[in-house]
Amino acid sequence: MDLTYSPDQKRFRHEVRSWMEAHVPSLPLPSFDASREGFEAHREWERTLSQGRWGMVTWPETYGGRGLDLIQWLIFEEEYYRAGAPLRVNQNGIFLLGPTLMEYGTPEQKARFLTAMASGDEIWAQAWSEPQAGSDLAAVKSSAVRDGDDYVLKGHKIWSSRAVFADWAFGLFRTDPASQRHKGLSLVFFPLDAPGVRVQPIAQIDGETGFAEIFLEDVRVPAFNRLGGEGEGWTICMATAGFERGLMLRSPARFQVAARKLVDLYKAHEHEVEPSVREAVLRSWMDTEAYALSIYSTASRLAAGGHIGAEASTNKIFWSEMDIALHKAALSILGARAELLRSAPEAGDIGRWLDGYFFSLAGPIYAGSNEIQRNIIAERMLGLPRA
Amino acid sequence: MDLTYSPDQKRFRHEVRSWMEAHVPSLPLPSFDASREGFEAHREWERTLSQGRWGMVTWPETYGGRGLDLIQWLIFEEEYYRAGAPLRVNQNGIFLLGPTLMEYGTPEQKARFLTAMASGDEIWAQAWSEPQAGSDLAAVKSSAVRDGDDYVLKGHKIWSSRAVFADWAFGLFRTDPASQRHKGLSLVFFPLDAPGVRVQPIAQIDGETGFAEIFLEDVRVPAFNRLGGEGEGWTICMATAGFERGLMLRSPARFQVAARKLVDLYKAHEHEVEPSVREAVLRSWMDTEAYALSIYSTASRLAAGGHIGAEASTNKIFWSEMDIALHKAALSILGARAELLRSAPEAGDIGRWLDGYFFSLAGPIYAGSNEIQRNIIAERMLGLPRA
Amino acid sequence: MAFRGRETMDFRFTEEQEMTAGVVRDLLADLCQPADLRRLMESGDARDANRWEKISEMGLAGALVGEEIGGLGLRPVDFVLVAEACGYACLPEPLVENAGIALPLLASLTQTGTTRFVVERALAGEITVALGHSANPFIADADTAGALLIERDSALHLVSPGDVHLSLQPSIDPFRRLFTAEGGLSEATRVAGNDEAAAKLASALDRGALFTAAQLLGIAQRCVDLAVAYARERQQFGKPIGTYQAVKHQLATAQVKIEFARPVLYAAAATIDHADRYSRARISHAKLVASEAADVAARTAIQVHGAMGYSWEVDVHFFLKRAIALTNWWGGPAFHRGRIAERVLNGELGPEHTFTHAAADA
Amino acid sequence: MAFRGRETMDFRFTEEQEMTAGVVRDLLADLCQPADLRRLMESGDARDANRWEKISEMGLAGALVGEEIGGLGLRPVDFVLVAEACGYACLPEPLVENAGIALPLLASLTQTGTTRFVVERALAGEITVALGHSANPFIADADTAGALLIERDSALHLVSPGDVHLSLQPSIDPFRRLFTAEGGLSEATRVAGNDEAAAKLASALDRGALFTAAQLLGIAQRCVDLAVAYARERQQFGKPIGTYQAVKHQLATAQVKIEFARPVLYAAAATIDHADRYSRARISHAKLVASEAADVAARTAIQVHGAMGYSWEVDVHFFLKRAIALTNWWGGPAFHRGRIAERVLNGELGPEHTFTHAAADA
Repeated sequence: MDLTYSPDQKRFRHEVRSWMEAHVPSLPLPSFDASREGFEAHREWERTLSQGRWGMVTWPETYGGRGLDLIQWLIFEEEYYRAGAPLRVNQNGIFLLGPTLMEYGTPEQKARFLTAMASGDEIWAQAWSEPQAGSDLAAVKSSAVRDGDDYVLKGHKIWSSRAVFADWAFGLFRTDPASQRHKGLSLVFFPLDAPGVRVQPIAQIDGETGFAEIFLEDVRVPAFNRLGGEGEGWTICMATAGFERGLMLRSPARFQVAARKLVDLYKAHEHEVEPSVREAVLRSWMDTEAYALSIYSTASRLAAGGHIGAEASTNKIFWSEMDIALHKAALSILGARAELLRSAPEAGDIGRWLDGYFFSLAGPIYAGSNEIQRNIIAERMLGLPRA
Repeated sequence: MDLTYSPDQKRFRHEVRSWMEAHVPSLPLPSFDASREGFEAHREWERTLSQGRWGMVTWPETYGGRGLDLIQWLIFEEEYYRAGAPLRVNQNGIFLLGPTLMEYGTPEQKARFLTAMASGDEIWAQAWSEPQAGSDLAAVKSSAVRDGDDYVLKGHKIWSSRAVFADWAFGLFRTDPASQRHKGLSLVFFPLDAPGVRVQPIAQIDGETGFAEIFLEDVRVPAFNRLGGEGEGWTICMATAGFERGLMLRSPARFQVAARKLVDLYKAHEHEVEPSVREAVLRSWMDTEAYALSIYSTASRLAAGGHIGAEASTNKIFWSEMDIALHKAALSILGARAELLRSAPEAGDIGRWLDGYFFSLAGPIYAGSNEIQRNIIAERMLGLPRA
Repeated sequence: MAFRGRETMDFRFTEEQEMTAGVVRDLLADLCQPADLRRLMESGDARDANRWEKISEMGLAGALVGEEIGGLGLRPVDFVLVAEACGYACLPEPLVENAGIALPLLASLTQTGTTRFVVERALAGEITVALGHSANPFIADADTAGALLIERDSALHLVSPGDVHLSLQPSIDPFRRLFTAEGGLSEATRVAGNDEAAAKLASALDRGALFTAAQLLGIAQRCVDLAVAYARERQQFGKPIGTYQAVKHQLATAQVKIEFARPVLYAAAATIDHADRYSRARISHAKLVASEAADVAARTAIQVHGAMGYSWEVDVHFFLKRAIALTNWWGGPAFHRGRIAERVLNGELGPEHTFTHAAADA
Repeated sequence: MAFRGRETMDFRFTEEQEMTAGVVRDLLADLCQPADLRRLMESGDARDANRWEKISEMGLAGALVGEEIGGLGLRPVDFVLVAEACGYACLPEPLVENAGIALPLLASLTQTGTTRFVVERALAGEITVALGHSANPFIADADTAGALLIERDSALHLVSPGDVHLSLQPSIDPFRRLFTAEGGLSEATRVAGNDEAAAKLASALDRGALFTAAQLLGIAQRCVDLAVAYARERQQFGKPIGTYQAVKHQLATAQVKIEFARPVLYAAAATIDHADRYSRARISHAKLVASEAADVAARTAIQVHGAMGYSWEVDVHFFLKRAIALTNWWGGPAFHRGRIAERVLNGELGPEHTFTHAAADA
């Protein structure tokens, strides 16, 4: 147990910091979910990152990465969020699909997809859910029927993040029409501009889009677009879900920056608020620190050859509940101004707290609802019997 | 909606107040669960109450009551707790069994049991649970086999409150040996000193007894001791549970007195504690008031011919959680003294808060666990489907 | 013609009270469903003209205005169920703010020619009155009001919206039309000086908090009802999600919050006229717990709806937003907790004081 | 011979650290089960002589005492897992208080003949040293100690228990032997003046809070483990109660609390020597969340055990009582939240400062 950065790690931090200071756009980019313009501005930022070889620092150099370890990844993330750099429009690609491709892809697939992903040339959407398959992913009905060297895709996906403007999507399809539940599923990629694909934006509670429904009618893709063996989709998908919940998708730095902003907001209004708000603010800081320390701990273990297990589920529960509490604390400080849109003349320093609050409410739902996660913890971590 | 007491109600309050001031023992009685002496002191108090016709004011005058309505009962309870009168050692009899007897008993049974109950001559224990039947009451195995005009009881009861020193107990017995679950059960009374009855005290977390196990080996009781028809025990028992959870067992006055004491404790230590403790104290006051108002509301409805339904379950959840929170608030004020026994020289004003806390922890468990109550609310009140 | 109670401790509403609320409930069930809200939002209009006309025709504008000046002379307890129904429906139009709060305030002032004229038009349903009270940083529905009653330096002014400069302060709730007002006030617009205004402004604040609590309770119940309806239909892992204990228990927990906010709200309505520390604490208690019930119920409803709760396509978001807004309207949690602290730390405590008030002889 | 880390950011314990804790865990699993606790309680003895002898033979008394005066020279991070194991076992004997807190404090003072004599006997396991620190209103295990080290007016005194008047202050935890001490202190008993004592008392407080947090975390995990074992066996409605979502989710919630208290505790142990606002806030954070985890886990265990949790017959009550006691030992929530506030409101914030400390050049 040694919680001191090595000289190399310190040097690396300074390298990231200098680069970020030189390259992070001085003004925030427009939302990548609200307009094509915002989306393309973010793609441009992905390209800038890629040119500095910062697209995905843990990937091998062959695919545009730097082959760094998880501690370095954490340092990178800390500096990334510290600098206020843009959200990653390609997070479905680089954080979700990327690691899975790295593990299950053929050399040809890796060469074809990873490089374009790291460079920002291809932005990915995920297409997990279906109208009747939310937390119950094994209920997917969309099909991929083999026809020579191709698959023909049919079905209806929903809650696809980034699908409105992205280039590619990945999702589960039933390749064995007679199969039930999690058997007979395969993981297949498809271009969102392929003939037969129709993307329908879903208006969200905060008025932005971001999620979409995808209707697939006889969409033809080469069998090359299948990741892993036919019928192995469920296994691969579970591995992806592990990455998603576990480590990459919600890096602690993001929450630590939010906690710092919350403390600033509190200090500015300390004398107008109830004393209990102070406790909520301290709690949010404590929780973001605990989350960061926990991820450092996991990263140390993984670096030494460990595997991520049910802690992916404890992480999911912890950050999603912390995120809601943090935003509720901010709203309680804003008081009567909490309901204002940022365009209101009296908005003052309300920031994006209300947007963030709405976004946080989705936390306990997506990427496997917290109810599912508690089942997983109870059954796999504590060893309680299945119903 | 009129929340003003009528002149008659005010007169009644003053009558109770005067009587209590004249009769409530000036020193607290010793615990009725810790010793025979304490138990008998409480029986004496029941007799004193009975002599003033205050044993159970809602009962008909024939059985020692006053035939009063529920609002008057609430006023009586308020003055009872305001005066710091002793806890009711016969609560299993007067609050649980009494109302059920009134509804399901034959005239002979009422004459035999109610009068002796109201007078304090017979103190009752309940004998609901069995080792394998806790919240799942329908799993009782104890049997009552008919033999001529008698039943012969066999079995093992547990968590029988007051059974260590009480005179009588009531419980569910399987009168049809071939029956399953809640069919074939009957509600039967038995004297705790009958041949074949063995009572074994259970030591509690706070060091007192109060609960006991009861072992029954060929205990012979007359069929007269069966309340309601053979096999109707479950129905009758559910009615009793309704009374228990609903209204009588936890009268709001008890909690309101606790909240008043909590506020006093807080005022005495206001400058030593965290600001958030103030919120917890205010919360406890609010909750006890809400509980009182809710019971007044129910009492008004019942007085007008309504019936108690799933609100028995909402009450149970609310008061049990409120009771824990109230005692936790008190312990947080006591700080490092919270762990002391009252006999400690440094105990100061620690009162009975720690005992009360341990007792409160049983609240979400007995009289139907809060998990069961939430199922009932979801299914019967909200109409969600059974599993 | 206030609906009279039964002259003894009785926690039930009278038949008249239930009936009035029932009529409003039925009307809103007909005309104020989520589909209607969506239609109004898309139209960009401030009000649904047809719905507002139907509501006005009920004659509720003068519900809390004295009979001597043409109102119905009802008491707040007669109106609280109406406010609850407005919350349940997420009503966009200002029935509560106008009839429940602003108009009775204006009508309670010493009448002048101007005030009488405005009150008469408002009672006739021709205009609404919007109130700028120091408890709120904004004036709701100022642009559609026929008159603005504005507190400034503890006095009250009555002006036409055209005579002040209004700035729209857009809310996340698409139906809340909030404004700040500048200029236009003078000696000539003053309709009540500090002495007269103080008690009446305090009384308006009490009504505001009470009826806002009522709306929040309605919102809370609606969220549970929406979630229950969804949980009975939506299948996951081969059965309705409402069969899972996790879903059941979350909804039961929300319902328990509602059940124990409701009697506090009704008691607050029944005792508001005492205008003392006891009645004020009861109102504040109602506001706090109704806010909390709405918060828990709305978030539970979002969670039960799964991803769907996050979208415009389900109806919960209307109620979530209204709950966020009303939590701080007519006093936020800090303000109301302060009033409760005043009562708890300085007032009489104990079971015999549940219905104590300053004028009580109990 | 402090167990050295890997000279780079690494959150894992070393093999030596794990091994030491493993030995203690195994010993306690053998000798400190609930049945052993019951036996000790019935005997009325202060300590289980056999168990205490076995623990003493491990030579841990001098774990945190410098090698130059006969100790092992370990750091707190080398001992934190041992303290956690003591909590998991609900150990009655004062291993943590003696070896983890009091003895290293005494050994850190400028040595005199008296102090050297006491330290030597304590290192040999012949006596324990009990500490009267101003953070605690009582002295634990004063009656069985060979020497008392007492803070009075910011100075430190060393006395024999026989030379002061001890009053037993009975705790709900049958194994906590708390005392107040009067008299017996004089110029002659003083072993450190204010100047020397201040930093060392502060350091003792940090160790006290850290190792108490560790014990609380052990208690929390034990409560979950006991409840899980019970829930797998106990049948209700025809199946183990552990199959019900309500039981699963309560236990999962408790486990999540534990999982996110643990890294805070370990980080606090690893950085305690910085003795600055950052390390102190980390220790306080650990103490707070470990207390909360123990509280939630103990109450959940009681609830899962149903009525049984309320009785002496199940084992949870030992852990519930210890949790209540330790929550306020070495600083209660208010004290520790104050230290966190100091760091949050005055220190550096943000993701780059997770491992910041006053002496860091990062």
